[in-house]
Amino acid sequence: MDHSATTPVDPLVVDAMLPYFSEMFGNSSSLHSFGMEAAEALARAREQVAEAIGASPEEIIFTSGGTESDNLAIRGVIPHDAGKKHIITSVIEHPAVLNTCAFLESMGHDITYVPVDADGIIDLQELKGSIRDDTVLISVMHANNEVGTIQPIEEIAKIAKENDIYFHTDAVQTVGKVPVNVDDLGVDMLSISSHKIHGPKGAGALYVRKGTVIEPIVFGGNHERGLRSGTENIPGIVGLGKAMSLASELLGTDAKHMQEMRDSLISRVFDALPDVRLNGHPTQRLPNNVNLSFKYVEGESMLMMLDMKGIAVSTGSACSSKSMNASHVLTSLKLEDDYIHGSLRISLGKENTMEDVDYVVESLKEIVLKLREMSPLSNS
Amino acid sequence: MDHSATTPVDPLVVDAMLPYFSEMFGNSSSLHSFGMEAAEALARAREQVAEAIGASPEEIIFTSGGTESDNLAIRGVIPHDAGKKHIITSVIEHPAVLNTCAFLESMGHDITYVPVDADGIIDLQELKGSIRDDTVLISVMHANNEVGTIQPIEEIAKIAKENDIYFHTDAVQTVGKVPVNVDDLGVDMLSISSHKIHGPKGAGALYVRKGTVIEPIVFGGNHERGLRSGTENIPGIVGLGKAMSLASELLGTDAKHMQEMRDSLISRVFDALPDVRLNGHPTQRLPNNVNLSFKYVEGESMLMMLDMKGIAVSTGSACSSKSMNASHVLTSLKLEDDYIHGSLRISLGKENTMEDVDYVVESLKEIVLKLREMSPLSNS
Amino acid sequence: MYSKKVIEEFSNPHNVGVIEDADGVGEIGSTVDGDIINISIKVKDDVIEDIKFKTFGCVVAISTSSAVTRLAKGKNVDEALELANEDVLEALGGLPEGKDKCSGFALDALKLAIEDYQEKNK
Amino acid sequence: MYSKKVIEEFSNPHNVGVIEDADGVGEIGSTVDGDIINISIKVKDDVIEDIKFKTFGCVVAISTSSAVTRLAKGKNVDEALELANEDVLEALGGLPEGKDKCSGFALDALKLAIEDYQEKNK
Ligand SMILES: Cc1ncc(COP(=O)(O)O)c(C=O)c1O
Ligand SMILES: Cc1ncc(COP(=O)(O)O)c(C=O)c1O
Repeated sequence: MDHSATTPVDPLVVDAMLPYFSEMFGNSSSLHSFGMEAAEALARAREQVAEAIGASPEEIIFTSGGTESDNLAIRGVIPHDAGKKHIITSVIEHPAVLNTCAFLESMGHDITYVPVDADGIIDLQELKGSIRDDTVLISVMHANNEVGTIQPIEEIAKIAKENDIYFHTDAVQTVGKVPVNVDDLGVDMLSISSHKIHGPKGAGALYVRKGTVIEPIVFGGNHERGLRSGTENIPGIVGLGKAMSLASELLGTDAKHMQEMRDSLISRVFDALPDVRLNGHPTQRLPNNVNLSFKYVEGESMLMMLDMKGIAVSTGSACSSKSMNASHVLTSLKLEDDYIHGSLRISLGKENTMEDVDYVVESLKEIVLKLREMSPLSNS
Repeated sequence: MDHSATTPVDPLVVDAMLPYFSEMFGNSSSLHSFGMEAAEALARAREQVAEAIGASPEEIIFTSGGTESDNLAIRGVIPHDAGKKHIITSVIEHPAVLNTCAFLESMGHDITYVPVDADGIIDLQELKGSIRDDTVLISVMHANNEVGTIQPIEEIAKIAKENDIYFHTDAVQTVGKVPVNVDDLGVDMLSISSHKIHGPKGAGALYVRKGTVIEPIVFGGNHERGLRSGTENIPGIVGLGKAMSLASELLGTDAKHMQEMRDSLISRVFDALPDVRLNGHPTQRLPNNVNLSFKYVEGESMLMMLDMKGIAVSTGSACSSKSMNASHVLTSLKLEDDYIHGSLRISLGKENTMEDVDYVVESLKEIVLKLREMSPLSNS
Repeated sequence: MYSKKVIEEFSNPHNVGVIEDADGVGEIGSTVDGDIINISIKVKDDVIEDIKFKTFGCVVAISTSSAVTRLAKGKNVDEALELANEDVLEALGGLPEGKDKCSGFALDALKLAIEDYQEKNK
Repeated sequence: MYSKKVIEEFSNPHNVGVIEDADGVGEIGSTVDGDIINISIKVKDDVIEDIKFKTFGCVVAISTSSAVTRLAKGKNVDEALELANEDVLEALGGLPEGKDKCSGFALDALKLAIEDYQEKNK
């Protein structure tokens, strides 16, 4: 129930990877036939990834994961030697985007962080208004990893295009859950992470539209057309390719199944407990994302009790040494104090069932009641 | 016979990795128990890597491979906002180091490339002489990947220490082949690549001595103490840990076995064929490296014919569109024109046998004679 | 991450509740800060005869609250005032790094409750 | 990477050697550049009756040398002079990107050999 954090690798994916650890262990840069098997595997994976998002194979750059893809996209379009440049992003991006922007800020670039509304949708007027002559890039995530809100990417793409600005989207959470087609979305760059879609950790990809010129951030033997040096993680990339194929093949059925579970889970929790709110957009949300806040109780405590029942979830609440911190996403949604520390993200996977949903609802009910009994804030 | 390019993953390593694809697929940043299994696996691998090189676990940063480790080491010690800085390296480094230095040069840093002698040993006088007040880093590889020459790292470390300069070594080729102990070597940073030591591709590590402050080059969720963001490649890292353990456990026997094969191969080729030279240092060389140049014949042709006999090797000769290019390493050794285009690197692995050596010698003899018969340069 | 004792204390907390006719009450924290801990005590002859807590907060807040009430119960108020962070840490088998400061909150609430009692009985 | 035809031509090259009493000889390249191709021809009534090559060079250098001698053998010298890069590429089922220029070297050596013959017989 924490599939937005990571997913188990699909057995079919593991099977696809295994030969590349042993019999076909070659280095794709080698001239000999062992190397050519690796080069062919790489080419096939590139086709699989490209096909799944409606791109051409030459537009796919393999990386070590979603974080590196985001770094490469954002820092790649910034000519390092050029003058001051301006980037627009949103306040609810993943740290891979936010901290890359913060780094660029420390190097003298300007960053505008566009706010979102109470449902987590980016403010398009503010976005438009923040465009400057020296804006090089807009980076707005396709769907948020915490509250699941899906952004109007097509509209942002239109704005970017009209103003001749590169547009990057972090699609780490949407691939395999909603249709992701680079032309329909109209993006110039798009980040993918393998381990979020039943592929292996340590692999990712960045789509870079033909004509979009980027600079590498890792230097060496000029792999990936010079854009990402380092001996390619062949088994990992083969796994990513297979996972992308499976994800796009099963997208219709998987998404429908997850959405049914999602909607049932939400409505049944609301039936079972008072003082609950749904964070994120009611309909423009990932089919597998449930993000709820429970009044009077705190996130980590709920998480721990669910864990003891074998249910893995995550929370936007972190108790650091001095005080409790809500995640930057929940803070951006301007949740009331009463709700902000009691959030839980339940992210469903294709392998979950309605029985799992039953068990989660029952467990949640028991746990929240138990914690509310302990809470000085509730009257129970 | 191309083990310096990459190695098959040891079956014991694959076995160690497999559970982390499925049952224990957690994200080490998650608070719940699935995540804790991952966190524990990460801690164990960190200990294994640390132990193998005589370091503490906190001094190990996991990366996506040797290339990224080199990038992180070199760019990490350069404060990006500071004034002009000077780095010393050698002319025979791996492209991961050379191209990172070239990038820094383009950003306004000064790089000195110290030459090597005919055997590939760095010129220590030149190195000393090139030190400036604003020198921040010396980066010299432990052993060269093409000609196998092992550098006097301890002496370079002493020079670096006396001058208060950070010292990084790329030990990608030496781990598992010669003893690598960070204190004996006296280095501040040391790069490791998993796939060169029967571990999986897509994993590597950088040792960073306590007290050596570096900046990250990939930004995000602050994994690896903020020095390398991105969800950790748990199976890959587990594999690297296991491979490091096995490598240091078996170092004595494996190195002896490889060295016997190496010496036998070299002397038998010299017996079988005239006009051959050994590239690299005769004794200060990797136990598994054989780099030979054959007069009158060209590298790629030999490579192709060996490949047809099932023998994978590599060559320092590349035939590009207009002319033939010898590798930067062979060029730095100042090989005569007669020999520079006819080089072959045969890199042995622990799983090779003396029968393999017999077969290589026989095949080489046949192939070289055949190609010499075709060559306008030889009289045969 | 958390010791077995923390998990045990958290799962089966002791002395949950509010003493209606308490002799002293201490409350600390706010929904803005996060943790809120309320401790109420019943005192007889300067001995803490009963003690209860209600806590809104994380695993550490809840388990330290429970541990503090256990440690204080039956103690003379002056002894109870001398309870230190180390006593709580020991009772819980330690806390993860970066979280040991939280443990102070429950002790603070206990002290406020005792002071409230002492104030009322001056 | 290389087509089957290239590999086949490379493994079993045709017309390797030097014609001792050649009517024309062409040599191109040097050890500095890399590839060296030597082509010698025996001509009768302006027809290339025999042709041999010796090549120091990469897979492309050797396989194009062999292909060029095959294509030229039995041809009239004027016809042979008209052999183009495309003919060689076709005979070899294409060459990998970035290597198609190499194929010109063998043709150049052939042309030098024919010119040498024509010069001598002017
Ligand atoms: C939206 C989003 N972007 C980027 C990432 C980072 O990807 P990775 O874990 O592959 O580094 C994640 C997951 O952590 C994510 O959810
Ligand atoms: C000496 C040396 N350094 C660095 C590297 C790069 O390591 P990786 O292949 O893991 O990126 C290699 C291998 O390619 C190497 O031989």
